[in-house]
Amino acid sequence: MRPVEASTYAPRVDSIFWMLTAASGAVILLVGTLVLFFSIKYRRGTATPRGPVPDRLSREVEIGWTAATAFAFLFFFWFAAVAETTQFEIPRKAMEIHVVAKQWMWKLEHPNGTREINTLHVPVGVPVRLVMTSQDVIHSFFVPAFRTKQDVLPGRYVEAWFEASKPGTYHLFCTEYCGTDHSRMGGGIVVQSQSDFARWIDAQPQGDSLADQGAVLFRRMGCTGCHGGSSRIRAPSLAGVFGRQQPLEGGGFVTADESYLRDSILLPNKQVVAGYQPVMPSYQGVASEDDLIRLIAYLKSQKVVSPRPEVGP
Amino acid sequence: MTEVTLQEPWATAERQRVAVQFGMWLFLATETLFFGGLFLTYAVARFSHPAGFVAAAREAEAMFGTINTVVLLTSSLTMAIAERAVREALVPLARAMFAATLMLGVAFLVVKGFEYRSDIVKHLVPGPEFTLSQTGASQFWAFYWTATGVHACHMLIGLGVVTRMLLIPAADLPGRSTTAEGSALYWHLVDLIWVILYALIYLVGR
Amino acid sequence: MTREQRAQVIGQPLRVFAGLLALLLVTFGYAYLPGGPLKTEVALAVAAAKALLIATFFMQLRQAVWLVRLAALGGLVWACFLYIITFSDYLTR
Amino acid sequence: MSTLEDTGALAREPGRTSFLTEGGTTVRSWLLSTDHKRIAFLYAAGITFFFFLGGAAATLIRAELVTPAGDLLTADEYNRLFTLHGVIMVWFFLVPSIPTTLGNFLLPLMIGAREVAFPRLNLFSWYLYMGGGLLTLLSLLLGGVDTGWTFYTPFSTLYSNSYVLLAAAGVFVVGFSSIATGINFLATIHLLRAKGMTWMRMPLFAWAMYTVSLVMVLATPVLAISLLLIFAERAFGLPIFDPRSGGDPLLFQHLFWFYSHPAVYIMVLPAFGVVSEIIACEARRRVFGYEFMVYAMVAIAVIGFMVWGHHMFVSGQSPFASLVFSFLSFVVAVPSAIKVFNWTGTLYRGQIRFSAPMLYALGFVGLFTLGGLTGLFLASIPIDVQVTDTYFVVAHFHYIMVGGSVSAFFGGLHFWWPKITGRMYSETLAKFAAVSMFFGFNFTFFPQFILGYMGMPRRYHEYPPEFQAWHVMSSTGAVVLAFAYLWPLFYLGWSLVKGERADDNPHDATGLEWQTSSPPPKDNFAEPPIVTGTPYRYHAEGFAPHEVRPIHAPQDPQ
Repeated sequence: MRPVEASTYAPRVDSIFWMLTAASGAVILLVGTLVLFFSIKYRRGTATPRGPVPDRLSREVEIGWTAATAFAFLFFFWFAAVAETTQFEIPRKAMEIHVVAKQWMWKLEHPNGTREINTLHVPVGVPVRLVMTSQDVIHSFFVPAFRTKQDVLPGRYVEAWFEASKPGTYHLFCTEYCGTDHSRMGGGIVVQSQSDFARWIDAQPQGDSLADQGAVLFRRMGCTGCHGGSSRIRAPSLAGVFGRQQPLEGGGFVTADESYLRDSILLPNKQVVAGYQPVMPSYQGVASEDDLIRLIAYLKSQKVVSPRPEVGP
Repeated sequence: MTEVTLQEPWATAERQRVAVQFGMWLFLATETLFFGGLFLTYAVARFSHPAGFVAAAREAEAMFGTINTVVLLTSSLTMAIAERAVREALVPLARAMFAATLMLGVAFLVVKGFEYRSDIVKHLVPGPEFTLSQTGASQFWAFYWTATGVHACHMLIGLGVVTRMLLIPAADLPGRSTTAEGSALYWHLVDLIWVILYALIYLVGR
Repeated sequence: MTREQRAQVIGQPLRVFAGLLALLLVTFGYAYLPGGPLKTEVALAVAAAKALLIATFFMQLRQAVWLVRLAALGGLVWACFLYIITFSDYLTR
Repeated sequence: MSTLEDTGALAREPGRTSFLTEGGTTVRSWLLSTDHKRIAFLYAAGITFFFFLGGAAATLIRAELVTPAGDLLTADEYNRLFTLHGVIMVWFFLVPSIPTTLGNFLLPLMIGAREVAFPRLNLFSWYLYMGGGLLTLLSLLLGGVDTGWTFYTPFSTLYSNSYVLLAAAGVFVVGFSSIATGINFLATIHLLRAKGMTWMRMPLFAWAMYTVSLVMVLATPVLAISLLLIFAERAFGLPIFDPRSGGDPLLFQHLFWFYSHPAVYIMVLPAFGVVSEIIACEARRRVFGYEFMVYAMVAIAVIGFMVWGHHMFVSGQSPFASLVFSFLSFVVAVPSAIKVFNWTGTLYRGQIRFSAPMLYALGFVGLFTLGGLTGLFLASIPIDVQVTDTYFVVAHFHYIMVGGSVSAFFGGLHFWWPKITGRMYSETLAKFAAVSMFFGFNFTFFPQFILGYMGMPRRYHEYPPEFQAWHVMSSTGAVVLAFAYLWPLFYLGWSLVKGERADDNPHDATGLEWQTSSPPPKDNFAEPPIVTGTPYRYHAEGFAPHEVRPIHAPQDPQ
């Protein structure tokens, strides 16, 4: 009856679930037996003595259970919400999978360029970071066995992570209503041992990696025109830009993560780097989601050639 | 104080007046939350894309906005005088002021129409041939058309309310001071919303 | 029309109207003052002042019973719930 | 100081005319009547129609889900069906049900008033309700809307090709009916209470109407603006939420849930009032901790506005905001728990009679407790990540809305039936209906908790085979539940025609509404009653209500 615990995070969620179930069972038992007991003992016509309930007693009982309930719920809040934030802390060295959701299918891409539709092969015991976006409406990536769920929003990267702990195939559902085939938009997560996974990934057709495809796009889309080696137009150098603190025009800093790089390509003058003019054209509608993944993979790889130091403004 | 005509459940004019004020102000609280939700889209859009948003705001025609603000403030004056005149049973003054308020309301819509025409000519309607390309620009103009459109609808309802006051026969007008007070409260709200809209749309990024 | 009727029916609204026009001039002028700091905050503050003037005098909140003032305040307080908690999301994203 | 017996005698007139005949008996006189009792009847007709329309959609959904494959309906039909079930049940049955029928009829009676504050506004609110209903029915007949009752963007604005605008217009209009009722009740309670009825002498049903009106008035406008923004984006192409031009779909969710969470308190607060009245009367006890019950309802109404983000834990909201909403959601659960303990406390040392309304009320206490506790599960972020948008959430809100509000509505309908219609219904048939509803309900919705934790997503037209066993159990339960809802139609309808005449106070209750004749005359009271003490002057010793000790002299109200 219980869903299988197939990720390192699942047992922790289940422990909170069973603790809350036990507490709720206790409260239901308490209220149920009290109602039943009073109903039998004080049903109309029985001779049991019944005086008025003295006001002082009812006030103390009232304050007593108000405080008890408030304290219990605050404890639940601490135990269930504050103590369990692993879902938000994404491990540094995680295997990165790019997920693109579109009306009624999931496209999943491994760093080495292998593409999968509606299924994802992952090795056991390796934390996997999902960088997800949607091409149309809001979807939601839900794997019951891993206890992870994250809505996938259009126009933005959202992240989730899991670390599979048991080999097997587990359901993948879309849990945010997205139209006609919302219920057919599922799939499977195939968790393999490390060796099986290595054998599987090698057997895949050897396209070049995301980063290499990104390099091709970087030239074809004219990025080298400004950000390349011989550009005369002043544009920030993109060598090793990923993860760097970028000073912004009009003050403030932003860490150049995937979301910032994506925004800078689609909405270039949203957060302009300090000392530069908002002259970059928007690639909205030119670069598709797949192109963006490859461009960003290229920018994250160390193969970006840095332009010669620019002459003054 | 002339004898106010009493509606069904009310025994005294004073209770009825408090009831109408209370009911009207509850309705104005719903309007505050209604426009509050609308201004939230302004706040979030401006927070997300400050540069593009403010640049787009410069395209709004401040002249039209200022003229309309003066027109509406005057209409609030004439409405206030009309409502006080009804309570003092000065019927000719009250009817003149209601008529003035009606004229000023229509004037506001006319000026608004000219402003809309010039905005459309300048292709400031978010859509295929929207001229501004900065991110956040289409957000500002989406807010502009929605907010001023909704405000114009409230203005039309206001014109209906003032017309209703004018249609009351002169002899019965003094007895309807609570109705006049309710209508005035609604009209002042429409002006109050415009005062805030004026600051949000026309005074940004000058 | 007696003298105190004239003062009450026309005089008081005219004074409030003058105040409103003055505030309009201030906010319009300040907006076009080149380089003035805190442009938006001042514009909003003056708009709030005009709104307060209209509400207390034209909408007669000054002499309304407490019940009516509470109704007027209720809308603003609930709108603050909406703004403060929604921005607790946007500010920490 | 007049004791209860005298005022009862004063109210009864010779010749037993009542509001059913006094205001004229033509259809026109009913459709244009501003008598709050007649408007309650008009609303009751609308409510019943929409309840069975939404119920029919529910039975079709349950029939479809018996088999894993989607074979009864196509995907599109199923999507439009669950959207119809959601929109009709939320806005056309649950939100209006108790306030506009029992509330409209009983509130003036309970506080000793002759009429609501704004009678014409009351009638206008009924026409707004029917107008909104017609618009939504029109969108249904033309082809239905497939966005879910939540209208999430960008699906509802950019990608759905169904009658979204018509349905949104229908809900927009019915929202104003809800606002009008709220304003009417607030003015009535503030300004038309009888002499001597101070705030702390008001019956808890009247307090429920006060707090529900507060929430209706202050929440519904934000629903109106979010639907209007959908209208602006879908009809005029203004990109407010469109992510391609920098808009944020989460902003719509914030605006929508700012209304929709207080809306669930709009649905359950009247049920609190009804259950408090029934339990106090049938157990012949003063309500345990009257002040705490009042403070609990006011606290729910206010804090209910700050917790909406627990619907958005996985939507991409910031972790900090999720923690803030999670904390506030645990805080708002405390008053509900207090109320459950107080209902249980009211049974202590009582003379409990298990009439049909009492069975509904005790059923409410049980089901609402289970529903409320599962709310705690959903307030804790890690559990919510697993169970949101699954059948666990579906079971949670059905436990509170169907197990709670609907059984309280049926309980109130039975409890005040003699007062409203002047007829008695058959007690045994009613008890049978109450018991079959309780078991049918649990049989339908408890399996959905298990389905939910196993990961069965909601709004699914096809599902993996391993969930089928629980779905079959839930669907058979739905058959029992459907029977339990249809059954009262017969014996209550029968009682209208053949039921024996009810006297003025069949339950020996002590509320002001029981001091006038049943059905009450057009002006409610021959001569406005004077209230001299707390509303629940019951005592377990004897059956008939009598004073235990003299209550202090009547004061001027406020």
